[in-house]
Amino acid sequence: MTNSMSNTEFVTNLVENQYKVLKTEVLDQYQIAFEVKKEDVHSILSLLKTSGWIQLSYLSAVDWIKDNEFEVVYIVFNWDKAVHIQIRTRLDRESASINSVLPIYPGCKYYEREAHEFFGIKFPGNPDYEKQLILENWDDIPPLRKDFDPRQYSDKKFSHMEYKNDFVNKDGKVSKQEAREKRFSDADKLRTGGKK
Amino acid sequence: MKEMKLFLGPQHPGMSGNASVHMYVDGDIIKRSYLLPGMLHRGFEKGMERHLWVNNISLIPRVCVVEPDTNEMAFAMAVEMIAKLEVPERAHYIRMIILEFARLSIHLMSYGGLGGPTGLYTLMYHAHTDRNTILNIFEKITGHRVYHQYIVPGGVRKDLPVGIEKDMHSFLDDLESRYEEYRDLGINNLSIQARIRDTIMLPKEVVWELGVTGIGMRSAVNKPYDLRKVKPYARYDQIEFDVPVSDYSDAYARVDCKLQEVLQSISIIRQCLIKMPKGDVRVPISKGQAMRWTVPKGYAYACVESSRGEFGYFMVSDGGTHPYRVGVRGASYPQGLLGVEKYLPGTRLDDASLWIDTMGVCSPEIDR
Amino acid sequence: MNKQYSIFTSWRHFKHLFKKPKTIPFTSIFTKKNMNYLNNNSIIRSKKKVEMSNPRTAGDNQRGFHTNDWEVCIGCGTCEEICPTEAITMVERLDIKDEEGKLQQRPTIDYGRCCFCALCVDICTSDSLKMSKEYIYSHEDPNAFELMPEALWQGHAVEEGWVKDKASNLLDLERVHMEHESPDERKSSFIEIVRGYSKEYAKLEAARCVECGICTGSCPVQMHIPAYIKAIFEDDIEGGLRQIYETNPLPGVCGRVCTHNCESACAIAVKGEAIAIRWLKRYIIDSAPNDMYEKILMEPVSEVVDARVAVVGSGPAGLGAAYYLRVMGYEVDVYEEKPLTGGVMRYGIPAYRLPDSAINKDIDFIEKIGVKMIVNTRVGKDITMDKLEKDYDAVFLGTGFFKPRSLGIPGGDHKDVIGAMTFLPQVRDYERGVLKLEDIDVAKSIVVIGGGDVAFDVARSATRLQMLKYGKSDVKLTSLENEDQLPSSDDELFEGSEEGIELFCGNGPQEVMIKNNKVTGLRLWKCLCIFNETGSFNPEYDKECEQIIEGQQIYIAIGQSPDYEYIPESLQGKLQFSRGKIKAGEFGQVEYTPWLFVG
Amino acid sequence: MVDMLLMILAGVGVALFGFVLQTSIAGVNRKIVGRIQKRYGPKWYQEFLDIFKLLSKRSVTHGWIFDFGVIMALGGIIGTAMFMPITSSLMAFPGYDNFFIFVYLIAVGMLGMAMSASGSGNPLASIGVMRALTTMLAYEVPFMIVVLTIIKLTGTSSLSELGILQQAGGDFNWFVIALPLGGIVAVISLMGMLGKKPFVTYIAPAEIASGPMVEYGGKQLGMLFIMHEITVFIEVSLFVHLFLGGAENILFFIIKYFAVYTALNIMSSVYGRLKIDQVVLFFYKWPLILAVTQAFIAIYLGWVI
Amino acid sequence: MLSTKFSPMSKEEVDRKWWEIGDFFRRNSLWMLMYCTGCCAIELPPAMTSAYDMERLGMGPMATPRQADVLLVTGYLSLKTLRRLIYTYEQMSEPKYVVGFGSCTINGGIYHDSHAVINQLNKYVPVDVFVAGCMPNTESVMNGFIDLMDLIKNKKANGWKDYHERNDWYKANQKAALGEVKIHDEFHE
Repeated sequence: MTNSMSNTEFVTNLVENQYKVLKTEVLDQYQIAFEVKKEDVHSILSLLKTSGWIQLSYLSAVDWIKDNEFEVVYIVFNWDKAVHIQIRTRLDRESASINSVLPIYPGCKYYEREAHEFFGIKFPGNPDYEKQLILENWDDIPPLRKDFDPRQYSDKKFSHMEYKNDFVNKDGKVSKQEAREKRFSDADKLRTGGKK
Repeated sequence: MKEMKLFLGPQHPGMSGNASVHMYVDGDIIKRSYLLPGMLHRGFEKGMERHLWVNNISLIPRVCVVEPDTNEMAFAMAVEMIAKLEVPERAHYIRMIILEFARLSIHLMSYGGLGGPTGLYTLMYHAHTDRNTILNIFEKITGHRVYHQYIVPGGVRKDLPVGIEKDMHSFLDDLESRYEEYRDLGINNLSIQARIRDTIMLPKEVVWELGVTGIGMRSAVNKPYDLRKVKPYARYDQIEFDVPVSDYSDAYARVDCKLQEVLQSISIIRQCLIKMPKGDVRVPISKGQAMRWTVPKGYAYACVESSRGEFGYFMVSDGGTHPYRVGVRGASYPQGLLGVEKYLPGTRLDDASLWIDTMGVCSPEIDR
Repeated sequence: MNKQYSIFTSWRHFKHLFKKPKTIPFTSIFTKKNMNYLNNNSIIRSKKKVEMSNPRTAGDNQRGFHTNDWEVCIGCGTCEEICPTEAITMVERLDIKDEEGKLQQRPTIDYGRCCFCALCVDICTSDSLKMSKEYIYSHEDPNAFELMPEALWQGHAVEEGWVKDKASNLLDLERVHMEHESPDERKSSFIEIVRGYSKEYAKLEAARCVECGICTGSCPVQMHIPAYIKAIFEDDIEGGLRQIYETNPLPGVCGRVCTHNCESACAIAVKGEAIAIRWLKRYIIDSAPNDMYEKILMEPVSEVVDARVAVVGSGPAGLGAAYYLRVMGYEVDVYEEKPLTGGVMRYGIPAYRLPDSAINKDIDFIEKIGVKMIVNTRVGKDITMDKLEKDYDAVFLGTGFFKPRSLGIPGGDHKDVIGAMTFLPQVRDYERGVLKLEDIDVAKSIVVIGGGDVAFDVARSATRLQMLKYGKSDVKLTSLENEDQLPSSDDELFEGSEEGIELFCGNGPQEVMIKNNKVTGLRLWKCLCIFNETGSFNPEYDKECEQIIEGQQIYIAIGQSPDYEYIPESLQGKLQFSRGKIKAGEFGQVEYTPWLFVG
Repeated sequence: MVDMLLMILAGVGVALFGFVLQTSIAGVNRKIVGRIQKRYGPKWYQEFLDIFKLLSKRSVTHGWIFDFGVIMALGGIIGTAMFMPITSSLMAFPGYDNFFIFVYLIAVGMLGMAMSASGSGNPLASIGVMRALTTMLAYEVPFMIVVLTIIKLTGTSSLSELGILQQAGGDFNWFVIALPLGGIVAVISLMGMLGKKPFVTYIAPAEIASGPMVEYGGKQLGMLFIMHEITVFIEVSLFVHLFLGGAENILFFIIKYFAVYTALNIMSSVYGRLKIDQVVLFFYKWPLILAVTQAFIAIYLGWVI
Repeated sequence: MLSTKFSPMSKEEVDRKWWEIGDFFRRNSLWMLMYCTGCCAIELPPAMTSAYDMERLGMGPMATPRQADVLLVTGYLSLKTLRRLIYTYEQMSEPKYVVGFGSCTINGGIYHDSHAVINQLNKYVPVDVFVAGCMPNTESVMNGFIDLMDLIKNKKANGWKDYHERNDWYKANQKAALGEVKIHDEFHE
């Protein structure tokens, strides 16, 4: 716990000496992130586990829809050295699949199920990963993908309250508010040369 | 006898929270079991992506209902980590006070909750009455009894109100003076000991395998693995406190650690009140009005020690006005899902709700 | 550890049998109505009336139900914007008085959505929205949960709960610092004072805007202010430029010298410093590259209408008209008597506020879209009105006010009593190098009469000339209005005094002191009030309080009147004038002369 | 014939008295327990409100066994209560107040309830019934040994006679004092009988959602509540008559009854619930040893205080 | 004497009288079923325990739906919960009442645009009283209960009758949101 800066250096040396790391980010004295290739993930994780990073704190994914990629993130922790390590790797969005880390970290079982449920990433090697965990009778694309719009889904399926109260007082005049809002939206359209 | 299917929850007095434990029992012995989460799924991680940075402070406390402050703290820390914000010194101390009060409140609640599965309702009544006092103190500080929305990225929302120290001290003194009474009613009581001794074990070897943290881990491995010590956040490095540990991981050890932590929390709050400097309590995330606050690009994983273990927020920002991705590591995720599946079988039917209670399984943070 | 446990440990709690319970009495839980219900509910009807029953008073920071003071609220709708649950809707209330800087709308809150986060309170621009300590409300009808917060909650006054304070404030009340030339430096030259925002600073300043749109209503040309500020924030210069050009063809000029009424209407200005709207506009113009301009400007001119329009005068009005007519497809010719187009922009406003480069940029682009500029041509002298009528389908008069109003006091017709519009063009000409310093007759000490922007222009220009000529300045400014009522903008006042202009505000000039046919000073009387009860101009003076200020020259900047000499008499007979302006219909069309339009 | 009718009427009167007494005392006890929990507790007549409320509700049936079992349980218990002497001389069926009648008749009610609960088809109910029967087996054995010791010592098994015998010995010549170990066993067993913590494994809301009652609602639940109250009346009265010297008059009976019930309630309010295996183990350990010791001491050594 | 004074009450009147008597008992002994559907449940323990001592009103928690009179829907309802809530509601014995807690049950609250949470509770089960707040303080909860009692007294708490009368409407709404009310998993085959 003392001499924390050397801990991150230790990790950096440990990983970078053996594997090709695409990017290393030292976030602070307790955290370090590596971007690695998909093939290296498992060996790096087992290396880390044998070096004391025995706890899988978190596993999830990020949807980089513009790059058409998913980024899977593994966060492991070592209680003696007090460094959280993020291992990040990118997967192709269309056929996202990465082998389960169940043999290395048994605790990943439900995280992987959840990641599959919410992103649609496949985890071969995890026996139940295709079972629904949180959702029930889900009938749309995995909800944490960026192209899923929960509002649309909500509007489609669940009605909203429409209040019957009448607070508006217009005195039969032309609504200035509407005019204002129209101008606002018109102006917004101008941005892209909406005049055409 | 044939195996029988039984539910524990979602609507069940022994279930703390809206989740369901499905069990196959043979007589009274649980043969197989698993947790059915998702009853409280609200799409938080999606919702956070769709809210502004500032709006998120109204969303995050709701991730875990009983302990909103750790959520706020972890979120705030993650944002501060990406945006490289320097939080004012006073805010650090106020945050610690709030966090420790939250710890007190949830420990009282879960200790009182011990009264539910064991039928010792008097304990529940007493503990909740004291918790109510904490809630009132919270209300005075933050404006709401439960959803405080007080710890925000960059500090806290308001300074402590005048004269609140008196309320705090009187409550802490009162609680400390009745600490032995509490022990006598609860875990020193033989009828309770019969329920929690030597049962619902979580052996040392499997703690790592599951990823269980917090009291569940410390009561097994006998080492002070507390994030407040291991990687101090706020100003925990300037406060003296002990981390209660144990090497025998039965339910008794967990409850015992919890109660000892109550004393530690009391002492931490007292130290904070003494050490707290004067000054500002908040810096904005960035310039401009709140709806146009931006956070630079970056990744961060920030975690705090909640009453159930490591509570973490994984955050990705793309430099915009909204978070790009926020992931929540619920502190009770491992013991709630994998723990119930792997280590509840073999115990008795009666122990299921005690497992849920002493492990502190909080279903909203599992479902999110 | 010594573990003490037995069957009997818990027996110590039997003591609570003889202690007072911790329960809160009904009368501090229930409201009076509910307490009455409880009282009538027991089997034995109790006749006792409930006297007092109040739920526990919440803490000072309680985030209870909202209250909103309608008098203070400006209807900006910021609360609606920030609400994380979309619970707040602004509702139009035309029964509220229509005031400058306020919108006729007030928030309603849907308590079926509200999450009591108090963000709306923290961001309220006028501090009118507050949260009370009331937290009890239940109803069987879900419709009853949409409420319109007023100063009273459910018809009675309540205590304030959560209110905004310095720490919880979510607005940015301080302007991003704009770099100015230092007073000493700028005093002795005509370089532009305001340096303009860098990209980074402009974004920060734009981030302060809450997009309420109150400013739009106060802008003479109704620019899409919030929209282009948002564009700056999102780093979309092109979009912002488009939004600006939709309403304003001379943004480069306006970005420097418009009267920025918007900034006084700004919602942020209620509690803090207004957004620097004008400078942000200027930022867009300055940072947009030329090719972007062309692209945007050429877009709208699509079809050509076979009609020609003559525009008389190339001031802001004339150029504006020319631009829009051209955009509509007309062929436009602009007539200008002076050698350079721009009118008041070119000849009135001093260069430290509006450098030529900015004017050129604007006018060049107007020319680029096909507007023809015909300079050095005075209508009425070089070309007749009749000819214009014959050659063009329509004529637009956009001539400005260049003729000084006379002072009307003894000595006011002395040659050293100079009108602003005589002086200022000289200054501009000097800046352009047309005139030499020696050609301009600036005395060593000067008195300026007037409190408007023009007066300051005069005074500050004179300061600069004095500095250049004599190395020191001595300019005094006197006006009827008091210092805090001066019609000029605040920065003028601030910067003017920074540059060493002495102010004699609240005084009315009575006599120009002349000695040996030379102006020596001005006699002032204290001005008591400027307008009489009916509101017309009729100043009253306190004769006792007399003051004489010295000066060798007196500049008059108390307003200008138009010069309609160019209009032939035949036509003048048909026109009607009111307060110096030609009377016209709704769209600027002059009665009886359908081909003639005025600005 | 008329005698018989009158006796039955009187018997029903006793049952009704028992119901009203027990329900009121239960209400008062809720307030007392509330005090230990630092609160005031409900109105003293809350139990009545609850029961009448339940009777006023509509209910769902799960087949005829379910319904019939409830009626059988209630009928059986009312039948049992009819034989209960109130004081040593006041009873509906003089001479029929033999201890074994109660032991036998009370089983009818229990059986009805067990039948009905199993008829509901809910697994929790069957677990609850199973646990109830197991608990019964556990507490009955030591209790029976103590009672048999008394019967052996006195030579009678009639409750009223036992009461009179105790009263004849002078003030406080009660079996609870005379046979102290047996008294302790009887108190512990009574706690088991009444379903007080720590022996209340078969209700256990947190584990098996109130066990046998899980499927009851409305009228059936109301009847079960009435049955429960009368059962408690029978069990506490048994204790009063067997161990507390019966009662010379109604006032004494009510006082003794109240004291016993309240003491048990207060005690149980600071205990948690044991597991079913622990309950059985407990009863077969300490109370059984104590009861046997007591029997040995009292019968073979003749040491009676 | 009796025969002259006693004018036989019509059947409706007798029914009404009985109902009123029943109502008295019902409103003074409301047994709650806490279905902790959401956050608002966290303010119930203080209400039930010593600080506020709800038992004074005759209210208490009950273990199973069959025994309970009033269903407390404490906050937002995810779809998964709603399925089970409908099960639960239909199991309760009549007359039964529903109290909706907090913003979420009225119009979706903070989760109004979530993909997993319904917005209006009263489209799926009839609700008698809504309590405002997010979450409602204990005092609001207690006052809400009194409001419910008042409604029962005035015979306005008729949600359960409505559920019979407009059963088709409720069922249609449930179907629209849930697709299928029936639960499919290992335990409900």
